[in-house]
Amino acid sequence: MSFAIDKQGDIVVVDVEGQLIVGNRQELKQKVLDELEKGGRKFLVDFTQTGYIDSSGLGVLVSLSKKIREQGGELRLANLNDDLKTLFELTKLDTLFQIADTRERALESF
Amino acid sequence: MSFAIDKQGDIVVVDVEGQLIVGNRQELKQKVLDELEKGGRKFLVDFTQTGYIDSSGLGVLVSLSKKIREQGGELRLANLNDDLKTLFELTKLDTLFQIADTRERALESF
Amino acid sequence: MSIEVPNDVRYIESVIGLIQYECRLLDFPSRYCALNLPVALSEALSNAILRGNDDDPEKAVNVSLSATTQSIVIEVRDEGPGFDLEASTHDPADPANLEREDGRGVFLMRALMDRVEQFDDDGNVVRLTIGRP
Amino acid sequence: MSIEVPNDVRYIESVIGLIQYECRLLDFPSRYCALNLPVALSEALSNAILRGNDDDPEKAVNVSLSATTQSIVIEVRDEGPGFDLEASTHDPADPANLEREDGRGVFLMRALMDRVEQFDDDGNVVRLTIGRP
Ligand SMILES: Nc1ncnc2c1ncn2[C@@H]1O[C@H](COP(=O)(O)OP(=O)(O)O)[C@@H](O)[C@H]1O
Ligand SMILES: Nc1ncnc2c1ncn2[C@@H]1O[C@H](COP(=O)(O)OP(=O)(O)O)[C@@H](O)[C@H]1O
Repeated sequence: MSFAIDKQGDIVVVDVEGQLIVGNRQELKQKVLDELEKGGRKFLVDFTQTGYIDSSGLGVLVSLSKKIREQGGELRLANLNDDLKTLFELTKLDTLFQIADTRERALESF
Repeated sequence: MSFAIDKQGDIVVVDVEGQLIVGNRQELKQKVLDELEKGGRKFLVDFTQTGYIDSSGLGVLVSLSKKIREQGGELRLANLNDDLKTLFELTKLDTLFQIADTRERALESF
Repeated sequence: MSIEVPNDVRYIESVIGLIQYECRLLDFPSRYCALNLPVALSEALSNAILRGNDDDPEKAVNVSLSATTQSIVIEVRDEGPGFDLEASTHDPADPANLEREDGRGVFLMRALMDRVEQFDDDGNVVRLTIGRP
Repeated sequence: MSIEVPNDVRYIESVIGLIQYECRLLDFPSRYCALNLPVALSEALSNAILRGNDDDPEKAVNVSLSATTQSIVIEVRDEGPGFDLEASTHDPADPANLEREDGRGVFLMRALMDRVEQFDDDGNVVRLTIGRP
């Protein structure tokens, strides 16, 4: 499992490859905070290659989103499969995040 | 793990995806014997996407090779990584099989 | 099937891998094997490691799985004193909770399983049950 | 770490997955985690399931792993009577063996591990040891 960071213009795109869980969420947090530090303000997390996410994975997305908003930026999500969508719906986090069906649509939305 | 069968002209190419071990060797055996039954005589097993092979995996290659030779055909191997090469060397099976470094070279060798 | 692992969250993923494998062998719906069981088990395991066993590297966590044709039952045991399941369940729909980083674990476990039980048995045991639909 | 699985060869791959994970956590050489341990363990497990436990679905196999900074020790226990390790080791270089389908398991186990021991302890136990190079 790993997190690949890629820049599309001024948008920082993070691919979550594998699981986003208690054992690796700090790595995602650090990578995104580093980009925020470097001036990134538009963040897209792409879940195309993601397996499952647990509550600490969700928690890290919530806390990153808050930190990014505090700097005037935004964190958006894309490509949640049906299982992952269910997780966001159960926890009402679908109301907190802007979630796009495809990477293209997410990139255009900023 | 799975076995993908592909025809290159009159050569039957089998990709071993994942492990070749006691739990799945029968599946490989059956797939190859089906092709032999249908008239295939030139067989190439490609290990590019293979993890590890255990002694029953090696055993199935030996027995398939024998059955194919009995029908006047041949079974060749390609793309063993260093770890897998070690296995063939330890068991002297590198002397029994014709092993090519690349799929192209193996295909040309028939 | 039973597994005992050191008290380290880095083992969670591979324990879940084993349980997912079993779930597929038993031919349970793919959503159960890809979502319900892995997420619920990740919650139970991380709580066992970080809460019950207080992140103490000297402790261990035990997972056992038993299955019938009708259901899968998983027990996660830590060396802690146990806890109050009801009092530990927080409603994420409560606006006060929406932007919290933590506190969704027990809720998710209960939402994704048919039954979640907590009991003490020389330590804390959480039992997760999911039935074939 | 210890794992108990049903007596079914389909579990071998995921048990090995867990051990490979541990091998990488312990920062052993990648060849040990990709070749030596998985192959040796697959041999020990398939023999335990098919030979020691005679493919009996009512039986179980136990795997335990203990590690120091210097070595990994894995014990595989079945419910069988044990066997003679020396007498069961066949030399694949012997021309009479080259084209045999079976009989390479114990040889490979011993070639890939630093030490292989067999002992009886309420059943058969095979102990595999590999040291950090
Ligand atoms: N195995 C356990 N041992 C002790 N306490 C537990 C255990 N599992 C859960 N708890 C308690 O339940 C609370 C809620 O857990 P959870 O919903 O997973 O949220 P979080 O762990 O993020 O606080 C924990 O904070 C803890 O007090
Ligand atoms: N766990 C075990 N219990 C009983 N006998 C065993 C066990 N492991 C190995 N053996 C014996 O050792 C022999 C050689 O094993 P191996 O080299 O793996 O070859 P194979 O299993 O293909 O015959 C087996 O045929 C069996 O008689």
